[in-house]
Amino acid sequence: MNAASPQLNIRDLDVVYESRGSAHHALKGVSLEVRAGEMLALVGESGSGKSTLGRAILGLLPESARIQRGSITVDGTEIVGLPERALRRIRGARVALIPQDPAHSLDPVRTIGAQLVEAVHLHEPHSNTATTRRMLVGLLDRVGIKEPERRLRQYPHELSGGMRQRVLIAAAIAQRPALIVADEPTSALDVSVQVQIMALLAELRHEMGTAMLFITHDLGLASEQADRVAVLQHGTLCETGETKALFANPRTPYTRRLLADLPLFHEARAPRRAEGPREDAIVVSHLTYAYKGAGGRPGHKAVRDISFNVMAGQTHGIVGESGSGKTTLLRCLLGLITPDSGSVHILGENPAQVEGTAQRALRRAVQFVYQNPHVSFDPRCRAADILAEPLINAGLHDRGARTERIRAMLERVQLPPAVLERRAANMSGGQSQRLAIARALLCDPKILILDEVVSALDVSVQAEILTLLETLQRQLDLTYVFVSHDLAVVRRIADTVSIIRAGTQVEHGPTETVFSTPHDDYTKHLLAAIPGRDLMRPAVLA
Amino acid sequence: MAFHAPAPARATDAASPGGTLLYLEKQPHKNLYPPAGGFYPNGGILAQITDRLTWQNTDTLKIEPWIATGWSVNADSTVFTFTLRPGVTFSDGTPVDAAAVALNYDTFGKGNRALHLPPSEVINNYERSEVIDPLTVRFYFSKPSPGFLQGTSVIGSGLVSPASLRRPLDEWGDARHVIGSGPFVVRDEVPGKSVDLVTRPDYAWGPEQLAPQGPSRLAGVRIIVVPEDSIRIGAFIAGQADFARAVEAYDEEQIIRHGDTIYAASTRGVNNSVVFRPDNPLVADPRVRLALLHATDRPDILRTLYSPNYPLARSVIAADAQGFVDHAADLTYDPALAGRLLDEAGWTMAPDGWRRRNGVALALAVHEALPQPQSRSMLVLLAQQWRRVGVRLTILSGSPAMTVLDNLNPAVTPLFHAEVGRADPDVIKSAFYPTNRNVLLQKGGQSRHVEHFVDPELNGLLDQVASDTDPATRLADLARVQADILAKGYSIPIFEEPQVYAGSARVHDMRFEAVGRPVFYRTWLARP
Amino acid sequence: MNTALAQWRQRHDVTLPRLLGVLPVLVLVLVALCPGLFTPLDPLAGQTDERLMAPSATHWFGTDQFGRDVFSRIMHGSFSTLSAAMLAVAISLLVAIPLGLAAGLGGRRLSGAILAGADMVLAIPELFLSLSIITLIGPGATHVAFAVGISQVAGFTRMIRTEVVRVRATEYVEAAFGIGSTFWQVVWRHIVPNSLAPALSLATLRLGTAILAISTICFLGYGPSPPTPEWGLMITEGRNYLATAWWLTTFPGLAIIFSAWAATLLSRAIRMDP
Amino acid sequence: MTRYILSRAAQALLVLWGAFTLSFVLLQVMPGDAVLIKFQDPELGLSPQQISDIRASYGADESAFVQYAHVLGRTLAGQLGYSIETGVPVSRMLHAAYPTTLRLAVVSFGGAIMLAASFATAALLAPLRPLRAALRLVPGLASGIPVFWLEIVAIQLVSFHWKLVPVVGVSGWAAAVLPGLALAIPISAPLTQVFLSAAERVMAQPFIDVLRARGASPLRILYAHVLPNALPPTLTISGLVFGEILAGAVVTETVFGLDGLGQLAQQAVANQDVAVLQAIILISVAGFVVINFTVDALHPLIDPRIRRTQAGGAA
Ligand SMILES: Nc1ncnc2c1ncn2[C@@H]1O[C@H](COP(=O)(O)OP(=O)(O)OP(=O)(O)O)[C@@H](O)[C@H]1O
Ligand SMILES: Nc1ncnc2c1ncn2[C@@H]1O[C@H](COP(=O)(O)OP(=O)(O)OP(=O)(O)O)[C@@H](O)[C@H]1O
Ligand SMILES: [Mg+2]
Ligand SMILES: [Mg+2]
Repeated sequence: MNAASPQLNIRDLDVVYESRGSAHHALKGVSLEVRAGEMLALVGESGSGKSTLGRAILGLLPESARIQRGSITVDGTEIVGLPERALRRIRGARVALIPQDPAHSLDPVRTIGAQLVEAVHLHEPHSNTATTRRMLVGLLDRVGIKEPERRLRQYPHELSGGMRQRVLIAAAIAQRPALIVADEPTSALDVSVQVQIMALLAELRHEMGTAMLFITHDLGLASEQADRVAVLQHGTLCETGETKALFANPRTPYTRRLLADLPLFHEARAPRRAEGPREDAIVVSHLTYAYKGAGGRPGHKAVRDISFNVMAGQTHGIVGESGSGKTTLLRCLLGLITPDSGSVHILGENPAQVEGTAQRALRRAVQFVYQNPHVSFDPRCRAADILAEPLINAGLHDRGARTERIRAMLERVQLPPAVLERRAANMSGGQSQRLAIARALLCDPKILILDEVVSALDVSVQAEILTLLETLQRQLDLTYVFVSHDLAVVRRIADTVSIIRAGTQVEHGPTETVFSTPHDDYTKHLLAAIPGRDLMRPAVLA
Repeated sequence: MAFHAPAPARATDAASPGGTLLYLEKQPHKNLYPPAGGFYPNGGILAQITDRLTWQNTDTLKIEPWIATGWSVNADSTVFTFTLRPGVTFSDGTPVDAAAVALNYDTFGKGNRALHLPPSEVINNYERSEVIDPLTVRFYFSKPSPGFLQGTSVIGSGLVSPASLRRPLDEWGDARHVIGSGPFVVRDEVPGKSVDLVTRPDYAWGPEQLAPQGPSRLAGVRIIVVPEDSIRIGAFIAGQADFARAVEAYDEEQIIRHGDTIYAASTRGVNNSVVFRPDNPLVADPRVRLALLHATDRPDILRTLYSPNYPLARSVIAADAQGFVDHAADLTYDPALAGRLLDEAGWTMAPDGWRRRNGVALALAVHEALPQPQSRSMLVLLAQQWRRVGVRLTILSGSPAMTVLDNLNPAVTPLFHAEVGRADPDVIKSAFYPTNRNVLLQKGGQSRHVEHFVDPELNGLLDQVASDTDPATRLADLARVQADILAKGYSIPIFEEPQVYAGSARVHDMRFEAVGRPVFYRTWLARP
Repeated sequence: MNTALAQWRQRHDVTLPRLLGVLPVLVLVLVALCPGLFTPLDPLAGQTDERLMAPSATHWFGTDQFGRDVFSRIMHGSFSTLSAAMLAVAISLLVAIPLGLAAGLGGRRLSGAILAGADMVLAIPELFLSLSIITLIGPGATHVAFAVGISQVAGFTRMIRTEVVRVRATEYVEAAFGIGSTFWQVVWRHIVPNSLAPALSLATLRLGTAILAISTICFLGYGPSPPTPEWGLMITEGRNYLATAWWLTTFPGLAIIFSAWAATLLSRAIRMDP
Repeated sequence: MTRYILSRAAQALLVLWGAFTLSFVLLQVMPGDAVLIKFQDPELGLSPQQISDIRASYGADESAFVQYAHVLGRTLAGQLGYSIETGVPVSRMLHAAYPTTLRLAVVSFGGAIMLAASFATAALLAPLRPLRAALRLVPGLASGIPVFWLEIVAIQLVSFHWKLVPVVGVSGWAAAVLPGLALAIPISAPLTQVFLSAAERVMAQPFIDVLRARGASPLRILYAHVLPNALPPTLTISGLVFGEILAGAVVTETVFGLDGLGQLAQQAVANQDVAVLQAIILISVAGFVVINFTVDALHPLIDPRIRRTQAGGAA
């Protein structure tokens, strides 16, 4: 293996997707190379062609894609135009893939062992199963899985997300490939797990001298991990360079904008002093809720003894890892479920106890915005129908008056009137999130409850939505409850914050205080795991 | 004889004993109580497993000895004495003696309430039996019963062992319960599907016409029920069977072309006809019935659907039946006459091409009769013809159960597609008499739906036919019955119904009894 | 050029595959409604001197034992088959929609009772059920449609309930409650349309099943009476001539296959919904 | 777990009872009754008095409720009564008939599985997208083929024209081959459709891509991964397939003249032979219940994810 010669060499690659007569040029003249032991981070917005490039390297482009031009060599072998049979010998052996979503990347009905054995036998058909299993035990141990023998007999659903990703990594390195393509390997994982996985990848890379193409949309992560960074925009490579240099001194406006949109680049929200004494819009005290187990027995306690207040006109952030109980807490706030003990008071009322008209009035005053706006709209309805519904519910039956209000609201959330005729499915993520906000605002709410509303969005769109939310809050004097697993985002938008772990609130207070002087170990751990902390405005992090 | 004579056996394939003949039946047997033998599948089995007192010669229609070696009849046909052949046994070993024969006829003559066994339709006015000695038996009748002697030769009078006669009607559905003295014995049965007959090796009492009298040369007969015409005939032609019943006219040519033989045995009974139920007001007027008779282009029906084996009917009964009178002149196709008669009866042609009276359309319905050859096609064609004179005929279909019920209701079915085969003048009574088959649905039969229709004149004539002792008077009365039925337009006789069978080239010496049931007793199979 | 049309196409998502999927059914419906357009010959009156003629230029599909034109009988028969199938599906929908909605929206008791009933009926093979119903109400075209329709009710009910339950659990229904809609508003605006749309698409699929079931029952002899041209009945009547006149059975069979397939295509086309 | 089994068994019994009652009601309200129909046949020449005597002796004049109680009691005691049409005990008729249907079912089910498997393989692995799309339409077309028509044509060609297999005078498995294979074609269609759409859902999952990225061949992916994943949804239609086979048996046995349960059912319907029809409905419902129960029991063996939930659900 020659360290000087690139393990991956892409020259002038053009990929076109053809469907129904129209063609989409997904990659235009991309050239890059990755050397042994090097990690190249490929960053760019959603749809810029990152995954297309990754698939092209593995020779796994869908049938509708055509490589128009260019060449890809992996470890000296030309991939473009290679027959399927020969490609199969290269895949897994010389170039391996670490997929994005560990939850769905393992066959659910076969044991971990069977799948790993298969991965080995695909390339070493004559090797003996017992020897292979022994080898695999060592391998699992290497990727940090405890009790490897037992794990081999288990099924994927019996493993946590982080463990599954480790198994997938084990499968990828089993053949000691020359190149690993990792397509967003950690974006489905919690931050703390993400840190561990990235550390593991770095170790393995150094140990085995493997070249790695690391695809990510997270500039922070790229800045921490990669040797070099390549920025992709609409299928064109607009900038490549050493990580440090690139982040310190971005050359193209596109890269500069990407960096500027990073929430890390914003200062923490300064605690706004309320003018005059303001009331608490939300009071949560000693809230506990357990989902019912089988046969009505009390099951898992999803929320335990949580208390906080939110002052009217302020934003309360709730941070926690997946499954920590954030959504459960919100469902209690909305009165969709009744807490087992403790109480919730919203605008002076207990949402679990009001009924009939009062309940509907309270519901209208407390609006919920979902993480995935697409599924929160009736797929049959056009935007116009969606926006009309809350107005009709409020008794506004005059069509003209409705159109008037809807137009005004579109302006407010900065949507073009043309979207009125479209269905949500035909809108971009940012547009449909704006639509969801517009629908909520048409109810004249006092409080907006926002559950991971920006998590699925690209940084730049994320930045726009956050700005919009801030503007609206100021204009309409709204109170927000903002749930996110992204500390940087919470830091930007929230006045006060609750850190939740396994249903318990470990820390609670003004954002600035919690971020600068965390008391709890878990909070400290979370803060330490924020990818790209180096990029954070130094003034804020003490 | 009305069937194509089978090719004479060639010297080369000399009668080789053995082999099981595969016989494809159209319908499964229902009940083997001998009086139910009129139903072809029942009769097809009973003809092989039971013997009768007498045999009706198929050429001369004379009654010849069989189990009875001789008989005498008193002058007014009220006392019949039979002398039995010695040494005859049922297949369960019990002798066929006077006592057994007397028990048979007591049951057939009077029925058995306790066992649900109904009386036989061929035995009229039966009073009692008397055992004179073990081989002589005498029967007494309350009224003259001239038809009785012929009645002893029909399948419905097959002799069965006393053990069988003790069974309730239900159990006669299982062929294995029926013990006869015939040349074959039931070995096995799959209900509704197949019956296996094996030859009785000690059989030695066949009728004279079928001599020699020893056991059958076949090892057995396997009767397989294949209701579907296309499969029955297709399988037969494909060489999967030796013999098949109910060959339709359209298949005859195919079979002959294939080198097999068509047997068309006459049934010598009441012709295949469409009869009216005058209880239904639509057909209560004789003019309407006669109009429809003349609206029927019978030659066209025969030409379209049937073959030369189906002679055009010239009276109510077949031309080779006893007492036949040629009425061809009364059965003409004359649509103009039909139109006039209908006009006279008040059924005028409406602009839409259908006849109406007081706003009511002349719309009739009839059920397809499954046992009749091409019943449905025949009726469809009839409907086509009647349509030309403005009469609507609907062909009803439905489950057999519905059919039975509908056919008992003249309001639903003003027409009925009928045929009865039996080589005796009594047959006409069987068909028309209210307490027999009652094809016209007169009051006094089993239908509860008949309101008023009854024809005492016709019934009187039928009674006389059944009790005339002098053969000449009897035939004269029979002539009057035919004239009466046709004059009143009760029936539209279409054709003389044959039973058409197909036999492969292997089958030799095939015989039929007087009404066209196959007799396998003499048959043998050439080695393939 | 024709922007209005283009807009309409865009709005209703009319694409070539969809049009192609609808086409066979349109042809069928046209044939069923005006068979006279396709054949001048009388399906009922035959020329007995032209019987059992092989397919030719004058008789495209040949003639039957009465000299009736088989093509004309098939064209005229499409009405009986299609209308019966549509009637059957309509009947089952008519009964199943309220039941399915009740089972999906109602309380545990109601829903449990409806489902248990549906399960009982579902356990009986559909053909047995429809044959029993036919024996009960007697043969005839409408009766067959009724029998087939009723025996499909249980399946439809279950399916509609599943859809209702699915829609009920979606976030957009939760969201609709969140913006202050009442229960019945949500049911009417969101649950009914969204759960019935897939049900209707499946209903068109069941149209094919119904066509088959109906022709099977007619084949068994419980359908309309002759001389009505009905495809299943034509097969029954023609099968005896299969060896000598293959066209009597072949073409009605192909007609059944075509229409069942057309129903499948239609349901596919409908299912491509947003 | 035992609780789960008990509740399933109770549910099964409820379904059986419901189907029994439903069939009784259906058959009870039919016009006339089998006794009447049978003895009113003019060929028997019975007088109305005789008929009503016979009816009384069969208990056909009792009230519907008394009859229901009687029939239910008798059935619970394991007795299926007598066929009114033939007078033979129903159990004997069933005993004679079931082997034919069983053989037919085995051949057609086996044939359908083989057909579906080979067809699905072709439709999933065919080289060109238009070819795959075209193949994908075939099951829809096949499910539209009327069984009776297919069988009539098959008999004519295979048995009569090519003389490959006889259709009369054969028994046992030989008699089941042609009808079974003919029935297999429409039976395989829903199996193929469900399997194909399940397989396509599986193939759209990321783990398939991961397998391809490891160098697994399409055939291997199909058999080692797609098949076990797509099997559970396919299994859930087993009950439906069973029903289709029974319904197919009615038609097939009628067309081929086989003496199985289907033929028995069709005759029982025709003759309103209540006892026979009820017994057959009961058997088919029992079969349906047993099959669904078995499928449910098999599910966790195929899909390990269900093992946990079920264990959890029963704990
Ligand atoms: N199978 C396909 N057919 C047609 N177009 C496709 C296909 N796959 C991707 N595209 C298009 O190609 C472009 C690049 O897609 P790609 O998946 O490579 O983007 P990406 O950078 O990985 O985005 P993300 O961050 O959302 O994963 C997008 O505009 C996408 O819509
Ligand atoms: N309907 C439910 N029934 C039983 N348990 C549930 C239910 N919904 C959630 N849980 C459990 O309750 C816990 C908290 O879930 P919750 O959805 O509130 O987490 P979350 O913080 O919103 O997670 P995420 O970030 O993944 O959305 C989890 O362990 C989850 O498995
Ligand atoms: Mg991607
Ligand atoms: Mg959540």
